[in-house]
Amino acid sequence: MAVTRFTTRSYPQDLRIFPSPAARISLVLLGALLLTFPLFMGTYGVFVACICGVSIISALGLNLLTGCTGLMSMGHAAFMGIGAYTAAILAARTGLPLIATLPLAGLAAALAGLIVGVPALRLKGLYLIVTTLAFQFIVEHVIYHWESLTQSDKGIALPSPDLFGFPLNSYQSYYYVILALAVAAAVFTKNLLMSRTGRAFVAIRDRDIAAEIIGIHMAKYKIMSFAISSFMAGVAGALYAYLLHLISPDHFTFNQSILYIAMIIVGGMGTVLGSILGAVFMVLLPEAINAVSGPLVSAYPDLAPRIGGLSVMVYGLIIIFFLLFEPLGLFGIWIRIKRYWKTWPYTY
Amino acid sequence: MKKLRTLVGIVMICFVFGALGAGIARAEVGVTKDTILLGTFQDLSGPAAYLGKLATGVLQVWMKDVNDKGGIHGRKLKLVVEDNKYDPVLTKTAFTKLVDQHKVFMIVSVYGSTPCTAIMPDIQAKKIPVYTTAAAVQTMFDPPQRYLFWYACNGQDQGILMADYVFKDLKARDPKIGLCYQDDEWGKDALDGMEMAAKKYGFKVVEAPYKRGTKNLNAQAMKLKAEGVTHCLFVGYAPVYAALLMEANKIGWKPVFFGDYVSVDPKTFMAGDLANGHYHIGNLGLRHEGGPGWKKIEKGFTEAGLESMLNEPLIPVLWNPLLLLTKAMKDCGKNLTRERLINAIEKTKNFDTGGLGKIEFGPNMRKGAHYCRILRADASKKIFVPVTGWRQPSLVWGKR
Amino acid sequence: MASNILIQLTITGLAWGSVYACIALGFVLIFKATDIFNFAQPELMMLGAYLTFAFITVLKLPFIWAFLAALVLMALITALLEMLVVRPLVGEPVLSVIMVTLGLANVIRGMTGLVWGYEEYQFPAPFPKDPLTIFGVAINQAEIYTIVATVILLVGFFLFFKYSQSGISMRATAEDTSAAFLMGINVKGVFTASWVIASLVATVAGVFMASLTYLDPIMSHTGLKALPALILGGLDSVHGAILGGLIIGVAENLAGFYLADYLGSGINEITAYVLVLIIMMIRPYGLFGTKEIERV
Amino acid sequence: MGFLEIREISLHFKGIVALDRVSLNVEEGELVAVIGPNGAGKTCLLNCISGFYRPDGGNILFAGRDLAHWRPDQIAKLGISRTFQNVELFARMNVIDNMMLGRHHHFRHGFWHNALFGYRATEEAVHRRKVEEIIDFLEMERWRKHLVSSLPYGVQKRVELGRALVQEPRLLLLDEPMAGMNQEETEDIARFILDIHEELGTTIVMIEHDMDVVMDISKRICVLDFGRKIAEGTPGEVQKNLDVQKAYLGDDATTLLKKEGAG
Repeated sequence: MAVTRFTTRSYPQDLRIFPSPAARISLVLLGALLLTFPLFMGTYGVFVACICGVSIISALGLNLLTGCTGLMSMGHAAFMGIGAYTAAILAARTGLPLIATLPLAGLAAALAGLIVGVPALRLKGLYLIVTTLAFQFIVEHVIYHWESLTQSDKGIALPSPDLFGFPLNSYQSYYYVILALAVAAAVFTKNLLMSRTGRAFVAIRDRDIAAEIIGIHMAKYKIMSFAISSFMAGVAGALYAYLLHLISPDHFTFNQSILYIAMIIVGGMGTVLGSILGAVFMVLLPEAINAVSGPLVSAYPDLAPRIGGLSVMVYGLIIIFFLLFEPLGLFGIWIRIKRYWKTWPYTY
Repeated sequence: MKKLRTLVGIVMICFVFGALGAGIARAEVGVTKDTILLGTFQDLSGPAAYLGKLATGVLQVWMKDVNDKGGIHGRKLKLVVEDNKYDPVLTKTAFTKLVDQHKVFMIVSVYGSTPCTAIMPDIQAKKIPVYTTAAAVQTMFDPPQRYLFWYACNGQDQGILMADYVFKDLKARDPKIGLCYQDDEWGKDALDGMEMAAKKYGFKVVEAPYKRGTKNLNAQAMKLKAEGVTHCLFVGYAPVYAALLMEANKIGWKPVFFGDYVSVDPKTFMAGDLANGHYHIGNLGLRHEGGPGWKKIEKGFTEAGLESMLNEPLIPVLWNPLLLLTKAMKDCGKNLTRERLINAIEKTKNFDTGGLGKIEFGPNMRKGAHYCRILRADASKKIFVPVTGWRQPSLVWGKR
Repeated sequence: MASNILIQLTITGLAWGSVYACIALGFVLIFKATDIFNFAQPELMMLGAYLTFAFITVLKLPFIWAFLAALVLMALITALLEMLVVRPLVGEPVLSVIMVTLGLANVIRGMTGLVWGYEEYQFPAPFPKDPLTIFGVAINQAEIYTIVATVILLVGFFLFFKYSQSGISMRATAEDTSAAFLMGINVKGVFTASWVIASLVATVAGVFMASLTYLDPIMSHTGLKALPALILGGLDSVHGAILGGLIIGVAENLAGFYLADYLGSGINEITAYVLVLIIMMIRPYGLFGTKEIERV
Repeated sequence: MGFLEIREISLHFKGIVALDRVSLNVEEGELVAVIGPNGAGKTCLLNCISGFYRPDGGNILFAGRDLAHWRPDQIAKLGISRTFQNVELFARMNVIDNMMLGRHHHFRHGFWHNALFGYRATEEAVHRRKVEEIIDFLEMERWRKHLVSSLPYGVQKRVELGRALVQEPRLLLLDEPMAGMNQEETEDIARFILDIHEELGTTIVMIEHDMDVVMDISKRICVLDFGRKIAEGTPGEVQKNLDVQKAYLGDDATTLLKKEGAG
């Protein structure tokens, strides 16, 4: 959090999402880059970008719950799964279009969020963590065994989505849908965090008792946080389902939940930019690890069955590294770089 | 205004590069004058990493063999391996990367029902030959898909074969037949086969499914024992089979066990003597039989310094299809395209693997394995000995 | 026959429950002394089992020496981990400390994978394979040893906390860290000691779990079920952790037998989680946990 | 009927009596101090008023309403705000955000409005203006955008007072507002409390240990000891009360005082 000593802005200016002209210009540039991205990246690049986008939406949701409201969830992938399966079943069985399945998937997940949120009101810390963990495993079980609905591990194949009759049958076209929704989710979250709702979330995270005594309805905001977070997870799950064309119970496992937690830690707890950076980082990390492990394996074939340990270890080390040395995550690093350039060349 | 111009400039440069990239067209993707680029995704670091290691080893040995003999009509084989960690999303990523970034000619030697299922829609959409998958799912070859070739031992077949053997060969009187299976498509296929056989022979299947990753099989064993099961088929991984054997011994339940083809594996002998004398269903030639096919594998692996892998009886599942692929690619001549290759694979009949097991595909037949043998475990030598010849199930497999 | 089945299922359930209880005990020890929730506990269990295995197969030590050597090595490793990784985080928000232990869990799992690969190994357990038959119920000897060892451990811990000097200082630290510090108790020592003891208990659990089945990296995933056991009993209660473990061990084995036909075959794997969800609805602080009085 | 009526409330924790049939009446516009030794149950009393603890017996009426069935946040909305003994600020926010939280229940638009119609800068600005007024009032301009965790303790207490003030309370509960402050800071806070009381006309119930301040600014004092009310009255009356002297100085000291008086 930057500390500005001298401010010449008026209140409304201060209350804008992107206050400085520099921020707005770089935003325009970034926007242009994102819009033209599919033109110069290959299909694979666009596909990875799509996964980044989906992860960003989901990570934003988790960050709202865990980073901002302080309610840790180990069942985020389960919410995504509920959204994905809602969308898949609706799309495959009833042929509803994307524009209808996305919000419905979000609502289904939000409903599940409410169901978890209500008992979670009385639970604190670890009790809550284990409850969400239980939720994760139970959802996995139900998805797996409700075969008549979910087709178990055969998975559900989704039709190619279309938007108002415009078919989205390539990653390139679908990319724009994800981009739009990811941007919307980011702006929505930023907006939320700057409003009284967001402040209430943070207040509950920092000191729940004081928050309640100064007039924040804790139950309402905790449940709201659960619902919004799972809504975003649900939408992300639905987008995921369309992107992958086929989903199975293995897409939404406990490991995925941990991955999302890692995203927000690495990115930065409680910040929008942090969710984005973290999601992108964690999606691209396997690529980086493969770049190292690939040559290693070809040089030492005996290492092949063990090299996987490397990536698991790197994940762990990254989490530990950030928590020990950079608790603000990539967001913190970004802020420091920004501050460095702001005062450049008068850095001291 | 200046910034806008810069922006437009950047965008235009991007366009130019994009257009250039698209413009470099080839006759067939992945095939150049002197190379054929193959791709594969392997579990190098997930729960099935031992298979990943095996498959990469087999591919190495095979490519070296082909390339040393001058390649396919002068084209050397090259391979790109992507790690999928047995994870469906990473499999999809790996597939997209192989197809869209590396631009491989085809995908070879992949396995696992979860990963392979995840890319089924893409295989059809992108028309990439995937040869062969060893995923234990019926949907891989039923209904047949042009670009997807399958070679393994079918769960349905095994269920039927087990019942056939119990009733026809062992001539068991009023047997109680049980099935302990991993509760996914793999196991459910076996259940289907058994239920088909149950109709034919007039028995009732006692089911005891377990979840993948379960370590405690006490409840399953107790259930099978309580129902008085005398003949039990196990479908799952070998260590779990060994655990079941130990659990059965613990509760004093002594049925005749049948293991499926995956448990034709030295790990079965983790249960020690308890594994002795039980039956297995296998579709592959065995190393100790000393057939010419295995001799060749031994030579190749020893040269590559991979002797340690040779005690994996599953090697032919990966090796046999590659032998057929070599022939089919050669049959295509200089003009190697995906479509011509598929036709060539379909045309190869009576392919000789050197006693490693049958493999044959047809125009509407994407299931490469048709014959199995019943084997018997010998714990003292840690080998499996065939007790029957190659046989087909008495009922025809069908769609669920 | 029906009652025999029930007894048989219960005994196996108790054996597995003992394993969960040992892991949960480690969780509680660390939590009580340091307020840190160690998510790497199942991984410590796995590491202990693998180390014992390595001492037996590589150094050809007899089981008991291998086991002792593994205990010593585990003590050293966890003491180091505690000092280098966990201690800098004492006093940080609960969430980040938990996350660090999650990261630690990943590192240990990855290292195990790098060193031993992802294959299953038969664990050279010293227990006779053939079952004992008592009143018509066949019981695995490894299960008996597991249950007996857990009971001994529990009694030992009870006495340790009740009467020994270090046990009392650990209890005092758990009660009020800063007061204990001012009383001249070596708080840092107590922190390290709690981690070391937890890792020793985990090693015992790991060796028994490996003896009951085999050795593979999925062990840690099974060990995760100690979490619901712990929460079921109540986070801050040692006997609660033990009872929670036993309840879950028995319940899941019974569910696997009686309920699998109705609720799906994986039901025994999630029984623990269903139970914990139900208990949390009724008693949000577990069966034996204490309700905190909050102050402002 | 009084403005705040506490009728015979009792509170127990695991067998310990925290409050034993305590009654207290506060009229609108009054400034009442609650004093007593450590552990006398003063903070428990405030906690009961703000709804954080539920009394086991008795009831509390505020402006004619029984508070028994109100949640803490609803009680805050009724117009009771408070500060805490150990500063309960949101450490990772700056001063302005902390105070904006105090405005929480004054907002008309909630989540749906923000989500559907975008960010309501106009409404934020209205409340921001109120916050800035209080900041001026408490002379905290130079710390406006500082993280509260980076501020000295005395300033933090002032921020907390500010957060309670922006709630526009009808009743302000202060839990040891001067604890841990130096002379200068104590005087500042005492001045602010008097200003709040006189300029804004807010009713104040205050717990304080600093006897000089208590005697100076409060009109009426209530003394608690071991959960019981042992005295109530003007500063002069309370000072002379024997029970109070005993509670503060112990039995021996009282006899000592008496002897001195006699001698």
